[in-house]
Formats: sequence, C-alpha cells, structure tokens
Amino acid sequence: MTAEEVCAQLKERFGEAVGALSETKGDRFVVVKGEKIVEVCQFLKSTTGLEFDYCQDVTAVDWPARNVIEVVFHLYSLVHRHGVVLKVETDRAAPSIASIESVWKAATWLEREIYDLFGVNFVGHSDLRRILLPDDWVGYPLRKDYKEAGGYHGMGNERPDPLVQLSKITDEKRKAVAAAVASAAPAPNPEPNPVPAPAPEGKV
Amino acid sequence: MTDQNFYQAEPGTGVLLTNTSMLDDAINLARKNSIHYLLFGLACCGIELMQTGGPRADLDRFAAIFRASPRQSDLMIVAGTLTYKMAVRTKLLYDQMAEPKYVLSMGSCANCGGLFQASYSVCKGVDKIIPVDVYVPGCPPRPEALTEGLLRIQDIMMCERWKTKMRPGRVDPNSPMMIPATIPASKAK
Amino acid sequence: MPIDMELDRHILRRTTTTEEEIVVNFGPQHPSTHGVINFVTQTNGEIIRRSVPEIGYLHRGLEKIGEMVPYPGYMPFTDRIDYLAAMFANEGYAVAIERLLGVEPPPRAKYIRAIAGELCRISNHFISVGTMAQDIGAATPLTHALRERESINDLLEELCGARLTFNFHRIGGVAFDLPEGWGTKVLRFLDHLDSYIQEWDRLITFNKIFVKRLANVGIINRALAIDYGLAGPNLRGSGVRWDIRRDMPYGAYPDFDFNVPVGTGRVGTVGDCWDRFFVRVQEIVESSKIVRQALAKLPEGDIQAKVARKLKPEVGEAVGRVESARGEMLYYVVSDGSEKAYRLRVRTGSFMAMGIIEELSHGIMVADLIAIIASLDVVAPEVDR
Amino acid sequence: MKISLALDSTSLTRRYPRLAVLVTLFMAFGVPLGLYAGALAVFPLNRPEVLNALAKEWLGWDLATSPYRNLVYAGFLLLVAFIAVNYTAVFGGVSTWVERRVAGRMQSRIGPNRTGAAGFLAWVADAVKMVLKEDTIPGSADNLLFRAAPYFSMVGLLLPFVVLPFGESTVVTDMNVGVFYVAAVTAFVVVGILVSGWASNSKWALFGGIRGAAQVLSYEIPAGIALMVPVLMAGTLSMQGIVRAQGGLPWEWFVFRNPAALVAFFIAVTSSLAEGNRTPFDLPEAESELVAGYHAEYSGFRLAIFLMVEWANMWIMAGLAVTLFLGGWQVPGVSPEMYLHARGAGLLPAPLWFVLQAASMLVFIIKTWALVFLFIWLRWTLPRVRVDQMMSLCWKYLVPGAFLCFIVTLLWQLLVPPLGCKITGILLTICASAFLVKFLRDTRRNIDRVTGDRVDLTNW
Repeated sequence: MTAEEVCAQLKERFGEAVGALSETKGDRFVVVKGEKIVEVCQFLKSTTGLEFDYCQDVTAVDWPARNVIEVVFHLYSLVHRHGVVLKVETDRAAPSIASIESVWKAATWLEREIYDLFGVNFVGHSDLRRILLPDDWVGYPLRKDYKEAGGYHGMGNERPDPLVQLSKITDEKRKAVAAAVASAAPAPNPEPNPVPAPAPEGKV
Repeated sequence: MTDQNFYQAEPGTGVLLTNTSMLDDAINLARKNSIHYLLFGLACCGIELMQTGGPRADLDRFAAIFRASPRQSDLMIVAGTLTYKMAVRTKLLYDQMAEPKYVLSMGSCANCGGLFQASYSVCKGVDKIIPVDVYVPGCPPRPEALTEGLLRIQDIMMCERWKTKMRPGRVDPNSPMMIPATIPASKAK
Repeated sequence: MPIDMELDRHILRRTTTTEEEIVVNFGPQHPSTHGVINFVTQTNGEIIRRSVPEIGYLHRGLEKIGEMVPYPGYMPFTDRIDYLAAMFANEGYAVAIERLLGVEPPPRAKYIRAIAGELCRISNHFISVGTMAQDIGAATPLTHALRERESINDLLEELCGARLTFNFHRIGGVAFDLPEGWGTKVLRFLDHLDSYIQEWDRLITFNKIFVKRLANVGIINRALAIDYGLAGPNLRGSGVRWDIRRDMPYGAYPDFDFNVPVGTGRVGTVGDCWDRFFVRVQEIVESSKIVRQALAKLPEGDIQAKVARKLKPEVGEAVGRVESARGEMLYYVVSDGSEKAYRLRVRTGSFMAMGIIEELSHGIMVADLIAIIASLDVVAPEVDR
Repeated sequence: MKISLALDSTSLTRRYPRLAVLVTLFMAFGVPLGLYAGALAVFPLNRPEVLNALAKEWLGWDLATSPYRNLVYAGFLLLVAFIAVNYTAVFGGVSTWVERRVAGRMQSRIGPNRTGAAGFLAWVADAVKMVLKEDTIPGSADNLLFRAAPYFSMVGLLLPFVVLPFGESTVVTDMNVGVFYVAAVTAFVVVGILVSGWASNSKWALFGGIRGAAQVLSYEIPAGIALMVPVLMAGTLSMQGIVRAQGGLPWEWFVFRNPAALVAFFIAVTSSLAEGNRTPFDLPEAESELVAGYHAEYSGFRLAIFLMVEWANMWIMAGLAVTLFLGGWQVPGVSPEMYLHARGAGLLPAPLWFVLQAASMLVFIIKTWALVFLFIWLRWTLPRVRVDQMMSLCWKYLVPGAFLCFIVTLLWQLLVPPLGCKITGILLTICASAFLVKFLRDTRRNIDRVTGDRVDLTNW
C-alpha cells in the first residue's frame, strides 16, 4: 500500500483531523491533529490491511519561525511492508501531545527522549523524565533557541584554544619587535637586538 | 600529580630529571611492572583499549592487567568522551582509587573534548576534573600509541620518590594533598 | 557535585523497596555494561525484581552537531555514533543525504560500500559475541575474536586509513577505491574465517555451560520484539525474518544471494539469549558470503557520483535506512535549503533494545541480566548519541 | 641526593642489564628449590625424640629433661612454619605467573615478558607494589572486621599445610585424623570471604560474600563424602596412611582401583574447584557480574593476601586430590622397605635416603602441578555457571553421586578380592590412556582444521 492509499484511508476515517499528504521533496508526510493522534495510531495498528505493527521512530523538529514543534512518527508494517510518516504540530510555548505508549511500547523511550531534548510533554506517559541528560539539566538542547548554561556543576564549558593563545603571543611579540625596531631605527644600535626577529611566515 | 622534583629539563627532549634513591629505584621498578589499570572504556577509545589488551599489542607484556574495581587499580585510563553526566562519576571513581594513582587521558575527547568541543553535554577534557599524568593524542589512538602512553607512565613512576606518593596518614579535608571529594557547592552552578 | 544517592529511589519511584530488597547500581563503570550505562537494579538476593536502565552517560549531542556542520562535514561524526560498526553509520548518513539530493552513487561505489560494510559487520559481530562470552565468564573467546578482528582492522585500514573510525563514505560514493591486491587479501582472510567459525562453535557456541546459561533466558517473543521496535539481530533472534538488506534493498544488496538467519529455538525457546548469539555467529558466515560475491562481481567505473561542492538540498525531508550491525539505522534529515541540515535524527538499534530490558528484568537472576544485556548487543554511543 | 637521567640510567635493570636475568634465575630456581631443600632438611627432624637425640649427640645437651625443651620445640616448629608460609606465598606468586603465561598462550597473546626473564618477576613486582599501596578502608566499613577478614582466609589457607605430605617423610605432622582436619580447617577461607563481604559495606562485596558462603558450604558436603572414599579404601584417616596404601604405578592409585573411586575423584575435583572459587565456579568474584566480588573494596596488602589465598588454594586443592586419589608421593618401584633400608641406623639418615625423599617430593610436585595446570586450563576455557545451576549441580548431582560412590566403595571393599581390584585398576588405566590419546588426536585434528592466514603478529 502506498502512502497515498494510507492517507486516503485515514481521511475517510478521521476526516478533518488528518491533513493532506505533503508535496515537498523527499519523503511525504501527513499532518494529524494532536488530539486525534492516539486514535489514528490505534486505527493504523489494528485495521486489517494497514497493520502498522512497527513503530520505527518518534522524533521532533523545532520550528521557531512557525512557533510549533513537530512530533514526527515513522510507522511501518512488517506484515504488508509499507510505511507512513505522521506529523503532529504542537505549540512551542507549552508543547504537549498525547502519548502513544499504549499503542506501541517502543514509543516509551522515544517519547522520553523527545521530552528530554525538546521539552514536549506527553500526556499519559508512564515514566516521563529526562533520559539522556542529568535530571537537574536546564533547558532543552535540541530546540533552536537553546543557550548553553555555561558548564555543569562547576565544570566549565570552555577550554582555551592553544592556537589562539599562540597567536596572541605572537601578536604581542610582533608588536614588541615592531616597537623595538621603531625605537632603534633613528639611532642604529651596534649591539645585536635581544628580541628575536618575527617568524618569516608571519602568521600562525 | 607529579612530584616537585620532577620536571622536564628541555621541552620536547623527553629527558626527566629526578633524585631517587636506590631504594626508590627498587620500589619504582616493582611499581612500574605492576600497573593495574581500571577497566574504564567510555567510548570509541574503549575499543582500542580492548584491542590493546588483546592479542597483538598485549598490554600484559608490561605486566599491566585490568581490574574492575577502582580500589585495586593504579592507573585510570580515561578512554573516550567524558560527558558532564559521566564526569561526576569519574571524579568519584578517581577518589576511590588508592594512592599512588595515575591518570592517562586517552584520545582527543578526553584530552580536550576533541571532536565534541561544540557539544553542549561534553566536558572539555578530563583534566578539568581530575589531574592527568599522560595525554595520548589520537581519535582514537592506535594501540601502539596507548602502549607508548603506558611506557610514559612507567617513566614518570621511575622518577618519583616513594615518600611523596603516600597519602597523609590521617584524612584531613583541608590538606592541600587531598583532592576534595566533591566540588564545593559554592562553585557549583 | 555530590552523587545523588536519592537517584536510585527516584528511578525506582514507581515501586517500593521492602526490607529484604536492595538497590544496586550496575554501572556506569561496570565490566559488563558495554560502555557507560547504568542499570539501577532492585534485587531480592539474587533475584531481580526490576532493573531500570539509566542512560545518557555518553550523550554527546550528535544530533545538535548535525545542525551545526555542513552536510559533508558531518561524516566523521557519524563514525562516532556507532564506533563498532562505523561503516554503516557512514552509509546510513550518505544514503539519507543522497535521497535528499536525488543522487545515485555509481555501481562500483555501491559494491565497495557493501564489501566494506560486510567486513565491518564481521568485525562488529566478533566483538559482540566475544564480549557476550566474556560476560558469561569465558575470557578466551573474546581474545580470539579480537585476534580475528585485528585482521579485519588491517584490511580496513589499508582501505581507508583508519582502524575504527573510518570516515570512508562520501555523499554519492566512497572516498577511496580498493587498493591493489586488496581483494586477494580479503579472500585469504575469508578462507581462514570460514574454517575458524567452526573452531569458534566448538569453543563456545555449543559449550554445555554456555548453552545452559543462555537457553530459555531473556525470551523475547515475536510480538514483544516488534512492539518494542527491536531491530537487526535482536529482532531476527525472535524469529522475525526482517532484514533491510533483503526487504528494503539499498545499494548493491539486490545483486547478492544470502540467507537471513533467524532464531529457531534450537536449544531452548525462540527468542532466547542463545538464539540472538547464534544469529550473530551465522551472520558472520553470511557476511563472508556477501563479500565473496561482491568481490567476484565488482564492476569497473567511478566511485563517486557528481555532487556539488556546496550541498544545498531543496526544502524537504528524507529518511535513510540501512541494516547496521545492530539493526536498522535510520537517519531522518530535514533540510531547509541551506548548507546545514535543519534537523538530523538518528534512530539506532541499541536505543530500542535498551527499552526492553526493564520489561525482561522481572524475576530473573543477576547473572541473567548480564546475559540479556550482552545478548542485546547494546553499545553506549548508539544508545546515547 | 643524586641527580640522574631517568630515561637512560636510573633504573636498576638498565644500569645492570644482567642483574635482571640473574635475579630472575635466582627467584625462579633458587627460591623454590631452597624452600624444598629446607622442607626436606627440616621436616623429618621435627619430632621431639629426633631433636632430643640430636641435641645429645651434637651438643651433649640433655634436651629431654631440660626446662627449655618446649621453647626449643616451639622454635623448631616456627622454623617449619616459616618454610611452609613462605612456600605458600611463593607458590601463590609463581602460579599467578604461570597462569598469566598459560592464559596468554591460550588467548594468542604473549603474557608478561618484560619483567625479568619471561616476565617471571611480575609476581614479585605485584607483591611489592600491593604491599606498598595505600590500604584504603571505606568510611562506612566495619573497621575491625574489614581489617581482620584477610587473616581468616590466610589461616584457612595455611592450616592444611600441617598435614599435607610433600614426600615420604616431608610432612609437618602426620595426624591420625588428617583428612578430617583438612576438611575442617579449609572452611576458614569462607569465613574470610563472608566477613570481608559483610564488613565492606558494599553491595557487590555482600553479593560476593553471600555467594561464597553458600557455595563453599554446599560443596563441603560432596567434597567431604568424596574424600571418605579413599578413607574407606585405606582404612585410615591419616594422610600418610592413605598414600602408603596406594602405590607408585597408575593402577595402584585409588582413582583407578574401582569405578566408584574414579567418580569420587571427579566429584572431589569439581567440589574443590568450587571451594577454591575457580572457574566455572568463580561466582563470588565473578568479574562481569560483581565487579570484584568480596574483595571489591580491598586494596593494598589486604588484597594481596586475598589474591595469594586464591592462588595458593590451588595447591591445597590439587595436593589433596593427588594425595588421596593419585598416589601422592609414591615413586614407582620404590617400596616402603627401601626408604627404611636407605635410612640406615644412624641418627641422621644416609644420603641415599635424602635422594629417595627428594624423588618422592618431585613426584608429588609434578602431579600437583599437572592438576594445577588443569585448573588453569579450565579457567581459561569454560564459562561461568549461574548460582542456581551451581546449587543444583551440588545438591542434585554431586551429593547423591558422592553418597553412591561411598556405598559402592563400601560394598566393593567387602566383596571384591584384591585380584579384582588389580584387574579393574589395569583396565581403568588402559581406558584412561585410550581416552587421553583420543583427546590429544582430536585436539590436533581440530587445530589443523583451521586453515588460512592467521593474523600476523610479527610486525608488532
């Protein structure tokens, strides 16, 4: 079954809650209303002829420009060998959709990961807490406007770049040499210049 | 971690000056030939660490074997990317090791964050939390490089006086020799 | 940074601990957790009541980095997603971007990808089955596996200059052609490998104690495996004949003739730990077959399709699926028309496999938990990314 | 204070390159040989009447009536103990080296080869390092018990040496309850394991301690009953008596005298593997499960003691099996009268007697090392069993099996005439030899089956 046919079946069943198949390049997807997602998934899983038994992936994409976070579902049927991509849009300020954990167990951890990295709240999830980052982490890193908090528990997040240090030294040296040369220029000194000449390549 | 009498005479020449006694020499000889390293594979380098302990580059040739318990290890080979979440545990493991202890930072990630310097969750170098004796560059370092790192640890051992490698008899949290078990709350974010 | 002693209770907050029960942390530094993973385990003596995996100790923000670097520049990072089978991580990314761009690599490149990939699969499975034997308590098989792996490391190093993190694939092709005389070396190694696998089986696979330890332990039945989205050998160990190479063919795989081994419950029940172990051992043999076929049929020609220097795919999204050594690896790339990916998502087999451990952990013994973890062949960076 | 260049001249071995070889050779041959010679010289003298006679003869001192006699006897015993303790430590160390080399060979590795010739000094280095390493005691551990635990284990290790016969006369004392005594005192080791597991206040250590206690206590039973089989056959509990009841040739050993004894031998060896925490029964310190098991929290010299106990226990296990089943020190073709005859009538034995004694020690040592090698071989080949499997093996199979062997032996002793024993012995010996030949041929064939290029190790 192709994506069009799956989409048509969904449209027939859920009507307005399911959008049209996207026309973008690459993989095409269907946008589903957030409140209907559990029913849609249940329908996809249990309807004969569809039988999407394999939840391949649940992830999210942050769109600050549109002020939404898209939750993306990649579903597949090992029985019929067809797949579909569903998307649910949710408000960026308080992202929240229903959990599909009851449909596919695989979604448990995938949803936790989205909660951790995007801050999407999955209503009805049995164990919603941070999964990859420490519990006391601030912010949701995969959001586009995420700012690093500047380290963690006293460990800084910066490391001086040795090359930068090196170039700084050379700059200072170069200035010192230049100053020495400038001061020495009016009255040539017979003594050898204690400051070594700058490196011929000139830049580091 | 090196003692005060240890320094490099000429940068890059690899000549270490030391003032050990004959007894120190004998002790150091035993110490360097019995390096038990902590089984601590964090990431990609852990696999090369495994290969180094494996058939070809056999670390057991230098009588270096792995131990699973930090209390029984002399050398912590930090093999791989250190994330903030893991750094907390790494510090704890280091504190659990018995003196004298050494740290070998294996691979770019452990040295400075390496490829993942831009990442929000990676600690930029293991030396931010524990003192490091030898840095082995590479991503990941080949087994030869790690073996060379082990030999450098042996060199460091050979230049040390036993007296300076002991932890003070009584645990004094204010002693400068003591590494604080936790970073004070005031410094925490 | 005090270690949060309340963490245990926090993780196990859905259950109460009785007087007889203790909470033990398997990890993050533990010999048999395969990298840095913590299993917060509630046990009553040797019997585990519940074991909750606590991951993220190797979370390196690879998906965020994917949004920071241009498309071709992300290739070295993919190596680090799965360092044991880096070829597939490379390939999956390349396939995803190729689908996004609509380019097709030349046939020779596809064949070289298959050869390199299958060699990498052999090397990965050796680590996997070797560490499994190690976790069950037999130390020698692992070193033998490492020895065989060294041969593959040498071959792959000759091919692409690295032992572990290959950075071999390019978008629309591969980085290097096969070196002179390389094929003969590979064939010589495969001859050895095929005879060696029999020794491996004698040494460990059919060892009485080993079979006793693994048979009927950690049974994942067909429905459970699919429900939890397991992938690769873990899924096939449960009797599901599902292999992306065969069922959603990509690259040069349609040209090859190979079996997809599945768990049959030969010594116990379908989907037990031993089945997953044996599927991997059989896959080594199958991979060896594929490499032979690929070397025999290797076409001449370019190894790199024509791809612009600055990649700017059109707005859209694409999914790249490959059969990695740890199962289906899925790259989901969203492009906004710029040089960098707008969103890059990696779905890995290990992450899914970790999710099932809690389900399996009820009422098993401590030693069984180790066997289950080992049999699922999780690798920390794939879990955490 | 001297200043020297570390990389080229500080280390002793680099300054005196031959020193390492000399020290290695001395350690490898001198120390064990010295200990054996010491045992040979001192152990036979360790009897009051011999000491009395010697004192009278050489010093003209009537020790028997002297008020200091107990002091002298005690001093002599200390000397004996000194030799035994050192022997234990040296054996423990050397066997770690042997194990590492053998493991290296089995695993296609090399094993230690930098520390002295063939890496022999690795165990000395380990010992020195561990003794000097910081002895950490966890803050929440039970201080006293934590410190005491290794000594319990060590006592359990050392006490069996009192009755373990190294040779015809080289035994500290030949107790008339020898077997019983050994079975009793080896249990001290598990006290150490249990105490260390509890006192460490670590969950892993606790797991290890409990597992160790359960395992050792369970396997004491089949081991104890299996040890009764040779006791029945010899009619004595004395170790020397049991050895004397056997002969030097394989069909004169108890193991081949009757089929039940053969089974009992395997039960005894399996149980001693379990009691010594060796693979496949290394559950108390299962590294992949329990990190390091009961000694997870130990460092420094307390750990060294635990490790020494672990390895030196192999000697006890193997020595016991050799003594009870494999003919002990019996030299083929040397009868008890020959020892008596060679001793002569003098106060000190004649040189020929010492030669015979040395030969009997050699036989014992070779047999024991062969068993130790078997233990090492098993360790690097087999996986580990699970706790419940370990328990079911013990209670469902070994305990009934051991009882059965006991009863069969009992009946055998009553019903089968000596000639029958001899015939059975020869038949079983032939069977065992045939099995060995087949095993070796199979091994050779299996090795040859692996063809093609192995990984080239030469370029590294």
